[in-house]
Amino acid sequence: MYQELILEHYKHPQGRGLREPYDAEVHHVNPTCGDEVTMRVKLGDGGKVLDVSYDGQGCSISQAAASVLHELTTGSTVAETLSVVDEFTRLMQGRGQVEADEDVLGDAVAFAGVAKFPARVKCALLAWMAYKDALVRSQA
Amino acid sequence: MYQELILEHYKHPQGRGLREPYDAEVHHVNPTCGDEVTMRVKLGDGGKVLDVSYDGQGCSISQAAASVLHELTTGSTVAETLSVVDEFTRLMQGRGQVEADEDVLGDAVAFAGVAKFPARVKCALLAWMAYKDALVRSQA
Amino acid sequence: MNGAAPFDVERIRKDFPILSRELPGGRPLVYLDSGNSSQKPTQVIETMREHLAQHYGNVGRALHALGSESTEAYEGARDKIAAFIGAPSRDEVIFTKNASESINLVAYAFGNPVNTDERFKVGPGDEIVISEMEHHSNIVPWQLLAQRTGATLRWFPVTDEGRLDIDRLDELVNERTKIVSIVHQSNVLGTVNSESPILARVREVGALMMLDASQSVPHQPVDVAELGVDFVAFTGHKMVGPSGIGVLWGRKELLDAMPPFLGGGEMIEAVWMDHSTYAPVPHKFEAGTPPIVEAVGLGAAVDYLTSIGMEEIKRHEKELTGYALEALQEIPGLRIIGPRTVVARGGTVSFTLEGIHPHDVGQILDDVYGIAVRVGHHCARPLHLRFGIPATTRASFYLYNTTAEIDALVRGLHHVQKVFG
Amino acid sequence: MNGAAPFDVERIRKDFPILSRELPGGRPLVYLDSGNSSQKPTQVIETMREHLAQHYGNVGRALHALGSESTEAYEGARDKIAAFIGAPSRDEVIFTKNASESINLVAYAFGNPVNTDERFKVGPGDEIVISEMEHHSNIVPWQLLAQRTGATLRWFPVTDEGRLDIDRLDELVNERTKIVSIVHQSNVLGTVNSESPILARVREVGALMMLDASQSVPHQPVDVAELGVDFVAFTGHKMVGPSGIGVLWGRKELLDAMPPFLGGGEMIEAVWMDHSTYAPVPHKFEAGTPPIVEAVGLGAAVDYLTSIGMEEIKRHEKELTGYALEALQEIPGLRIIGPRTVVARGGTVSFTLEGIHPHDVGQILDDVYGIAVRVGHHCARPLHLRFGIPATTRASFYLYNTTAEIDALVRGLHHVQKVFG
Ligand SMILES: Cc1ncc(COP(=O)(O)O)c(C=O)c1O
Ligand SMILES: Cc1ncc(COP(=O)(O)O)c(C=O)c1O
Repeated sequence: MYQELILEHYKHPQGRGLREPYDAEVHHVNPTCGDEVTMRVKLGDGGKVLDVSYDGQGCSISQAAASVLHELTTGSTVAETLSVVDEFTRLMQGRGQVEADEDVLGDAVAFAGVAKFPARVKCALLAWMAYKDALVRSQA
Repeated sequence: MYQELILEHYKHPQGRGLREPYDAEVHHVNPTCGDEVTMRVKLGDGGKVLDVSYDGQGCSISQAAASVLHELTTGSTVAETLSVVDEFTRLMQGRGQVEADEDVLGDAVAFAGVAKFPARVKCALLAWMAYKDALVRSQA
Repeated sequence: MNGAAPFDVERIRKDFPILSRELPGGRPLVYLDSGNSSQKPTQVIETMREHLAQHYGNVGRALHALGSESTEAYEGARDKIAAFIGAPSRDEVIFTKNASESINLVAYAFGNPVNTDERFKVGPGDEIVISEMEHHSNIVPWQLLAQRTGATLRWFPVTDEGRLDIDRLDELVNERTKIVSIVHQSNVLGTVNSESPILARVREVGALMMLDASQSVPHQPVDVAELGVDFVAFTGHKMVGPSGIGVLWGRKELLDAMPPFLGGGEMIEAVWMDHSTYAPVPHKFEAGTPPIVEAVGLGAAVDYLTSIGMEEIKRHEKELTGYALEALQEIPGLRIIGPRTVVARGGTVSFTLEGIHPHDVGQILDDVYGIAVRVGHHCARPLHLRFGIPATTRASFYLYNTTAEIDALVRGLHHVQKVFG
Repeated sequence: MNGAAPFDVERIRKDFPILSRELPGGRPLVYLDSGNSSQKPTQVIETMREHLAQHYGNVGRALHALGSESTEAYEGARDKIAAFIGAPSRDEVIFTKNASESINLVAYAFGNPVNTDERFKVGPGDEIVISEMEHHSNIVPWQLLAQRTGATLRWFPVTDEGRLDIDRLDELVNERTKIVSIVHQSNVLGTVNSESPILARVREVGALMMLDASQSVPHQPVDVAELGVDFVAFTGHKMVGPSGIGVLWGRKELLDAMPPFLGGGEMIEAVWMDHSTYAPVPHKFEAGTPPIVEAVGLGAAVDYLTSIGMEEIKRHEKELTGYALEALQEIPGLRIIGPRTVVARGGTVSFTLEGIHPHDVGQILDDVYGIAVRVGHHCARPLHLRFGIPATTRASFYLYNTTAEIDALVRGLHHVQKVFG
């Protein structure tokens, strides 16, 4: 489960830190294990995701997920990132039975092993749920 | 458990029926199985038990016990009958591990087999507990 | 059903080790007390043994291999039970310790001052409706609720034939009614109640409805969605499952609206010293370490019943019941308490023998022939009061019983009459 | 003790089949999560299997041979447990489904409008006292009680060393206090609390006192009469017994004075439609079919523990704890949460590793070495908030653990630090 890529992102998080400007900020907590993430989203013309900035604390899975998410979303369109969110969620909730679509997920495919550990799925999803929430609020 | 003697007393109860005169009357019920007994005691001089009369309904064990009790107590002294009550109670609560004292118990020894059936012990004791209660009230 | 092998009672009996046991004194066992509690097949016993010996860990809390194996087995059992009763969602299946706890859980949801949902508010003037044929477990929780809150407890009477008397339905269930809780199949009479006329009235007045399905889920296909009621309770030990496990099914929307019952580990979302938030259902109602191995055993029980087929089981029991009703009615002085035909009734036959107390009947059947029946009021004392009798003898059948066992019962009863003749 | 063979951990390990199991990937199992739930010896597993396969019947209600065998085994288990905890009377031992139910049972006895006993009356102005080191199961039931009745919940703080801070005892426990409920041994810190100073104050003000002994009864001799408190709760699955069974011990006089909790079969004396009378304790609090086979299994567990000797078990765990405390404190960045010496503490050691989240610690220990520890807040979130940490890693020891397993843990932790280094 601790893929090299996950550890890399955990030790060297990409795009970490909360930045200005932003359209919406959300704070999500996983009450059972205390993992937290604060996330800001800045959208541009044509549904472009200009920046996803974040801060948080928690286990390597939850923190690396936020870093990977930053990489996969920044610079894409909202529509594109939503299909990544959907595919990632499907993978995570598949109890290890679901085949990951590498084309859609890119680096996030490294989390496939997490799906076999129901207790850790929430960690992997924390940042992604926060992102989805932030998108909704940005567009509201 | 269904000794001939028990069946005999059940089919041909001795001294059944409520009689006058009496010093005390009690009504005891076994709520779990609905067995009932009404019992009257008449005492005489020198602690003599002049009459024990009763009526009731229930299983053969509870009804035969009342009949045997009538025989064993009528004509004895209160003190003598109390030692029978004690011995009978000890036998019944002994979970089948207690040796019965035939000299004290007389015919009541036929109930020894009941002690192995916790659910039936209450049936066998019903009349005896009623008798003890009636004695207390007679002397009060 | 399920493309299973044809129903073969002799093959089924081999699955239940206790049935080939000898009782002290060399008596064979004739087990006619499944309405009280059923026996367990090797498939259930071995699943439990195997889980205890090789996979046990606490559920929910542990990340490690054993914890995951146990959690998967426990939550997998929930999936199986949800499928077995046609629950629209697995989250509607709550594990309790028995049917009694399931009913109490619902009763305690009412009249809790903390809860503001109108449907669960109960006070003086409000009414709770049960029936005269209920098991104590579907009477006492409602009595306690009435006592705590000042509400009024009312009940459907029972006809001489042992059917629910719903003549005064519209008066009994009215605008003041908060909940109606009725047994699905009586554990004394065998009567199977039709919930639909009552449910229609319950919906009219905006009340809730619960079914005590402790005696139906083990013996016939039960689909909670089809039933349409709000809560259904049943218990593991009567359906070839272990002791120590019961089930409450409830509509998710209602379970969500109910206050927690037992507080503790596993039922929380977050805890501070001065307040807590609660986990979503079903976990909100499963405080503390649940009956893990028992749930796993119940899952195996449901697999076993499904492999035989609930329709097949029902058919087999109907045959036995018809056979028994006929044979028993030929015994002079025997009076059946409950329906005398197989229509809308299950395989539970209670009766009295003139002049002989049920305790004596049961004792002699057991002592002499190893026939296990239940005697007494079967936790339904008010029903016995209704019929003016302190007790009955009850024979109850299950998938593993045979007509030969009913023959043995009949012979036994003749002997009882001879002893007391 | 008991003239038993000298304590031989290798021999004991052979009694627990799961300990020689291989985990997927060929990992051996290193089970250091007994504080969460303990493993079961063959003696317990086989007793349960045998009962299910050869002796099962419902208890209390049945007169027949199987019913008597089951009843004797079930009530015999009560005798064993009463003896194990030094209960003055067997009737003071109530079987529940887990420790959480035991605590809820007592909490629900308070503030019940039906009950007129002064000691159980609770309303606004009254106080309930717990502590900051409680398991959620000894927090939430009291929060729910406070919410239902308007009473105030208060608590003892915890010192930096992980000890109960009773400096303000006289103020915290006062004339308004109705009950004090405290953990006997903390499931996070390992701290063993001395109940006597608190109990003395409780008696002064006329309140009641409960001990949550879920973590002490499995690990040391506990004598309820000696403790002198009013209620003691514990749970079967942590003491080599099955899931689905817990115990409440209470003083008979108090149990008699308490209102019933769950209503149903077996807890009654007589039932009419409009009211009931109740059975004497313990049955008053055991509604419905109890966890029969689970009680029998717990009886076997108690026999097993007694055959080893509770003093011996305590001594062995103390050795392990001393060994672990020393070894763990040599790991750089490791901080023990709780007492750092073996004085007045049990074999539960919780810690943090600087810069590494416990979830990662636990996962790698399990994935790579098959070491089962627990990570998270261990159902004691307020205690973790007190120490300003979201979670800890917890190793907990039992009679079957070895110093070699602690060595494996230490090696594993070094590896974890390398992965995240
Ligand atoms: C201290 C303490 N109290 C109470 C409990 C609750 O026990 P159970 O989960 O069996 O209800 C536990 C264990 O989980 C515990 O460690
Ligand atoms: C109709 C009915 N309801 C409820 C119950 C209670 O089930 P349990 O004893 O498992 O709580 C029973 C069985 O005893 C029953 O037959």
